[in-house]
Amino acid sequence: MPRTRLDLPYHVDYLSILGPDGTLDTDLEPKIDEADLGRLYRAMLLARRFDERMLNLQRQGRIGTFAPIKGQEAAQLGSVYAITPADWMVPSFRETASMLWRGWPMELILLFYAGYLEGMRVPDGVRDLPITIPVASQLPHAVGLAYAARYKGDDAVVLTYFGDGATSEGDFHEAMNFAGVLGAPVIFLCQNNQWAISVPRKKQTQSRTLAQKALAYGFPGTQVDGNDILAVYAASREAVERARDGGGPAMIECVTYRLGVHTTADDPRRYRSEEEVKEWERKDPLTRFRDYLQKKDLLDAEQERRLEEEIAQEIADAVARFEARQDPDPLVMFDHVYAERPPELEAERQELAERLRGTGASPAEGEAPAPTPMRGQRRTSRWPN
Amino acid sequence: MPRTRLDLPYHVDYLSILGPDGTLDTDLEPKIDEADLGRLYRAMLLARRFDERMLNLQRQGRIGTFAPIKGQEAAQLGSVYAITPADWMVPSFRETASMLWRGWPMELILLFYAGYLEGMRVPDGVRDLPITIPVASQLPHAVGLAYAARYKGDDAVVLTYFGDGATSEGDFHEAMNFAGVLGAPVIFLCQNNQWAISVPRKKQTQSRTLAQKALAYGFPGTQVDGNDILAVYAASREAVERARDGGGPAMIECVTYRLGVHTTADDPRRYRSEEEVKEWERKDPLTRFRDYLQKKDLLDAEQERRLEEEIAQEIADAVARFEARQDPDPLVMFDHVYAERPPELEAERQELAERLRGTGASPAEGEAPAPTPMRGQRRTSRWPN
Amino acid sequence: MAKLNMVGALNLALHQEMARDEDVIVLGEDVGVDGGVFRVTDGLYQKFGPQRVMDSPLAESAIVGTSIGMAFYGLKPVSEIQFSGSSFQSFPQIENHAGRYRMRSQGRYHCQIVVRMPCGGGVRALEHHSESEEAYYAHHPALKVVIPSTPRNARALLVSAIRDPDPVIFLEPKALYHAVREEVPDEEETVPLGRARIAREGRDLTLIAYGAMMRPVLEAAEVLRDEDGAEAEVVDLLTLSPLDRETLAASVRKTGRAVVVHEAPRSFGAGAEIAASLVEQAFLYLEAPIRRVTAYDVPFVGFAREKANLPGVDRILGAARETLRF
Amino acid sequence: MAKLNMVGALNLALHQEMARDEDVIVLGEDVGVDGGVFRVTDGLYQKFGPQRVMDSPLAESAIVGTSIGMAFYGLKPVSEIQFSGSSFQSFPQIENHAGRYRMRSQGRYHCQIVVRMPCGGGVRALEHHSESEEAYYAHHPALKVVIPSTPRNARALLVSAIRDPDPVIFLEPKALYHAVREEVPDEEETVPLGRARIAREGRDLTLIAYGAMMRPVLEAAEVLRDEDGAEAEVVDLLTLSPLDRETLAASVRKTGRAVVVHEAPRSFGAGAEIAASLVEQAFLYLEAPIRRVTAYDVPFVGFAREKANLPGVDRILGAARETLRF
Ligand SMILES: Cc1ncc(C[n+]2csc(CCOP(=O)(O)OP(=O)(O)O)c2C)c(N)n1
Ligand SMILES: Cc1ncc(C[n+]2csc(CCOP(=O)(O)OP(=O)(O)O)c2C)c(N)n1
Ligand SMILES: [Mg+2]
Ligand SMILES: [Mg+2]
Repeated sequence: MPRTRLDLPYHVDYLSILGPDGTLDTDLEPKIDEADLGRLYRAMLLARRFDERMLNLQRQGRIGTFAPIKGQEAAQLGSVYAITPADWMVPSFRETASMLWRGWPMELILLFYAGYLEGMRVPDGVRDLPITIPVASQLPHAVGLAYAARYKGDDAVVLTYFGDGATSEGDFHEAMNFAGVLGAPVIFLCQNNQWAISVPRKKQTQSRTLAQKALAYGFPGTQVDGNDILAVYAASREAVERARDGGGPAMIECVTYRLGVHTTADDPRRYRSEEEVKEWERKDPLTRFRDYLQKKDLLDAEQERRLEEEIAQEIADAVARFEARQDPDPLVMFDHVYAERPPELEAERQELAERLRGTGASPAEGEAPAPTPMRGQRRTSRWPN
Repeated sequence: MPRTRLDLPYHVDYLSILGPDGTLDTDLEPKIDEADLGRLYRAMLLARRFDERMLNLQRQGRIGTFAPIKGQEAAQLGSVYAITPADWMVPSFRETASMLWRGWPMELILLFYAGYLEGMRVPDGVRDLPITIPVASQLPHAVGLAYAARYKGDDAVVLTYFGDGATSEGDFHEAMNFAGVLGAPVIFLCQNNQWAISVPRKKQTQSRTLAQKALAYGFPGTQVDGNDILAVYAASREAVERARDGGGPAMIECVTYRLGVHTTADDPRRYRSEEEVKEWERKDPLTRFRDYLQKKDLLDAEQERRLEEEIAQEIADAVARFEARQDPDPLVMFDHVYAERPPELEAERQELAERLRGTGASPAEGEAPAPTPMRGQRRTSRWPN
Repeated sequence: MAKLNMVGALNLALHQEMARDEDVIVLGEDVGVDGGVFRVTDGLYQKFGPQRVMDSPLAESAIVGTSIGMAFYGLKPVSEIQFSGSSFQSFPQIENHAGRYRMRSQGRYHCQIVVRMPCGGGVRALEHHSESEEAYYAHHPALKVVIPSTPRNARALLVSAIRDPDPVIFLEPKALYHAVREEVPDEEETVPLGRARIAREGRDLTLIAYGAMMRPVLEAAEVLRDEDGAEAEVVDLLTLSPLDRETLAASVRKTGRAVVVHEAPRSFGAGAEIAASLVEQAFLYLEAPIRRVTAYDVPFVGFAREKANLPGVDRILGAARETLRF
Repeated sequence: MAKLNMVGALNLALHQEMARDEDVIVLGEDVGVDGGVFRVTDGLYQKFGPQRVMDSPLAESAIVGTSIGMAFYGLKPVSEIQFSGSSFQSFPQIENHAGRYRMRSQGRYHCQIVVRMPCGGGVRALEHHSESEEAYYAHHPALKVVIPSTPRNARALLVSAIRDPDPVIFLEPKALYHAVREEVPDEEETVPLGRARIAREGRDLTLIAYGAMMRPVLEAAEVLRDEDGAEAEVVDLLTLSPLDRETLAASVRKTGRAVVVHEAPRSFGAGAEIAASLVEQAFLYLEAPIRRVTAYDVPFVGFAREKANLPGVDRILGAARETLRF
């Protein structure tokens, strides 16, 4: 066998069901009941409107930097819809739509972006991890959770998100490889939104697809039209079922687009053209799904109007709750450092508490209260005088 | 295009030319002139004997821990033979055969393993990096060198080595991806010797081959019989030529076997069977190449005997030079920290120098000489008495 | 009760904790079939099986990163980094996550993980196999950094670390692995983390150290008594962070003089914090400057020259005498 | 001569050094087309092209790792880590290689690289975007750690760092990026690395700081003069490692009192080394304990509470007055 082509066990498929032009592949169309189709559309719209509201709050200085999701609603909701509340969701920093679906109150998210760690207190009962900012570093956590679920005899699967840029990080590689070796039930959901800040997908890696990277770890990778919620869901459900049945991990690359800024600190005009954005606006996942529902007679203009009203009210209420919940008491910073505060930290807390009370003439700053020195108690001949 | 199989640009080939049973694929047999065949055999034998001698020196306590290469001579020499002295070689810690080929004096290698950093002073004119111990961490250096070569208009390529275990590290991934994106002329030469200490190849990754990992980075990966020096050379030459012509990086997986211990601190009987080792001893690259040369009438018993004698003498001379070169003067430890020694380090050096001279009643240990205190110069009322 | 070396004592701790609590699992490179390159996990694989004792791929970031994920589910992973010299590969996971998750999630999740790693020199090792990295870990808030000095306290500290709800970096001075044997009781023993121990009482001078440096320090203390008639108090930190400032300050308030000893390079090392803390808490009692006896500020020297670089009895004595005579 | 903010000053340094020496190249995430997320590399891509200004994939270890390889070939890469909070991803490359290669190769290779990274708080940033990591880098021998405090010294220090044959970790206090404008001469300026500067002379007390903390410290010094009639000497370290112990000791030998200020958490931070060094070198001159004004030992607080955590004029004043009154 001098020179032979090896047969690799997996291939890379591309999946699209509801085309950008509205054509539908009815063979592949997943069966989703009407109520759920309505819930999904509502979730998409809520995510879009909440994103807009956040941008607005950020511009007013009422919250800080955040990462908008406009354009990626289908990738997020199509995938998160495929897991159950008993499953786990491990986000990066751009999954507001998925988080809302999982039950995060909007005010928590706002609180977080307003600089309050309280915002990342995952709601009880929600099996999510908080936002992770270091790119790709959440992926091993997803693998650990998945392994632990199996170890505990629990059939939960773990859905974890990351971007196209994240695939270049060492942690992506190490996590994917661990998942393959452990057969851990993880769905690696890549939102390839074409850009990692200013770096285009093409400069991120030479591989033709991101999905094919899964082959390096011995499990399947599928590329889907990420603006097609039906395709995202179909691929995700398949991966979830496979993982739940002991088939191990899978990777899904959602080909999508970030229609807005990378974060509110970014100016995309510096690195991409208006035309490119326009091009992708025509593939907007929200309008595409709306058309689908309209064709199915599940949505009309009046319903749409009422939905918008409801959502506007919901968001307004959340913003009000958010404003009411901002309590800048800094002493909480000492609360979740360790399970039990060590003496030094307790001293630091007291120091700050005293400073806040304004008592005491300038307490020892940032220092444990010094024990009263017993002057002259010990002396040494080396001290002259 | 609802669900389509994507056509990936690269495939994974397996290459074998000189089979373990001596069968030869004459179509693929690379043209190597007789002198070079002789040099290669000599290098293999030298590497084998030097390895044995080192093991022996280690058991006698004359050098410390090192990583033997027995069984991997073909993988190393077949690849290093494909580059020129103007190219670069970036080793891990198990490439003694390649280092000897490149011109490292044996005494330097011994000196290094005897705990003297002088041993890693790369000989002038040799374009190698020293041994790297943190697994896979040398790979980005290879990419940087390769990029710099192109930047400088130099057509050098870079050959870098690593093991099967190294493919799990984040640095492997990041370096491969950078190389792909930069089109850097690097040959990633994986010596898959089936074991990463006690962890078998199968537990290291789920991917069927290691070579296929290259597909994730958009460049070719080839698997070769790593105990077949002709196949290793053929694949390496192809990759080197491609890289030199601007074709970018390539990965080669040499399927080989570590016949000895992982390092001299390892006991392989704890994790692998005698039968497995026996099985691979039958595929010994040295005997396979010897048979090939004998069949070609390029080697006979008498020549072999003379070669063994010569090599024994060469090694004995090197060991003698090594013994003579051990100068434990510790002051050299301050010599290559910075280009210029900062004051603190200079003070530390002087402190040690004085300690060595045994002068001065116990100098301030590990401390910069304190300036003579001017006692009583300043006083404060807070000091009683 | 058996006479065990430190490897045996740590192994006992792991065996007992794994038997006691099935949420305790072990993972790392070569920890399973091989029993760890230093044999600390010997026999665990055979006893508890591959689900609980995992030979992981060669990837330190994922070893710690997956441990963190497991901890969120209620497991208590004890991972091994084969040498502390490869622990920086997992530093982002430790710094960005293990030491922040309780805070980030406001108490919803925490990382009950132990990351074990052999550290320090004295074993004729190659580069990256004999370094001392404790200061890097100690500077990060919300971690605990533990370093035993004898078989018995190693066992008790490891048990306490495994049960501690916070992430513990457990440094094992490899020079001590086989150095001595000590009676280690079969029955469970724990030691509260965060407390230093007075290894020797004295009134003239405080010698402060931890890990492998305890041996030359205690030896130096004997010499000081015999040759100088000076009684050194010796503090063995056991936990480097959070630092037991109270015990340190109390000792130095008594003796007025202190020498800190560690294997890591001096500048910005753990000795600096100890000295700074003593100045803050015992300034008026100090009768001499606090001296540090440490490795020099060089990255690595090769084992042929290691002895000249690491503190030994002589250097400790020199500094102690200077301090006594100041 | 133009009035530049720190971003402009750093940008000027890069433009001039790249024009002067074609071995200087720039790489990192978003440093090219976008000009860096803070615009420090603005215009370089347009001027010097993609071969010299490389938008790299998102991988910090490879950014530093390839820089190291380039340096072996004679290039002088200036890499950018987008935020120091992601710099630990490259820590193994920095610790295992950049800071060791001269030693490992016994002088055959060295790493003439600069790793730039914005650091510190004060900009309403998310987690991992406002931390201060200097102590981790300062503890490793053979690195240089530099941190400017004004546009003009930022420019001169960056030029010196690029020309320095050793690896330099160049920390840029992002709170200062746009804080002030200063005249920066067009002509080349350098500043020797390893030297602190006396930012203000005084005889009653030494205030020691660096980077963004220079501003509240200098403000506190003014208040001390106006309200307390005390003249504080202010030392701006500029280079944290190797530390300019001589300048520090000389100042404290004169004033007898010292307060160290930094943004990083206190324990095992840079302030500890400064205090320990002063005790070693100026013990007999010390009239009060050395105080440290720092962030608390907490991993991260969120920007809504950052002000309470970071040292401000009030806290510095408090510590200074306690020290003066001691
Ligand atoms: C380890 C690390 N490096 C750099 C950054 C800065 N950063 C934040 S998001 C981002 C780009 C991420 O791109 P991608 O993975 O495609 O996700 P996207 O933002 O497009 O959703 C970068 C470079 C970071 N947060 N963490
Ligand atoms: C980053 C890192 N992790 C762990 C180690 C310890 N270690 C040294 S060699 C080795 C196994 C390497 O296996 P492989 O890559 O297959 O190379 P081989 O030893 O088989 O040549 C390990 C785990 C190390 N040196 N560096
Ligand atoms: Mg992206
Ligand atoms: Mg191997």
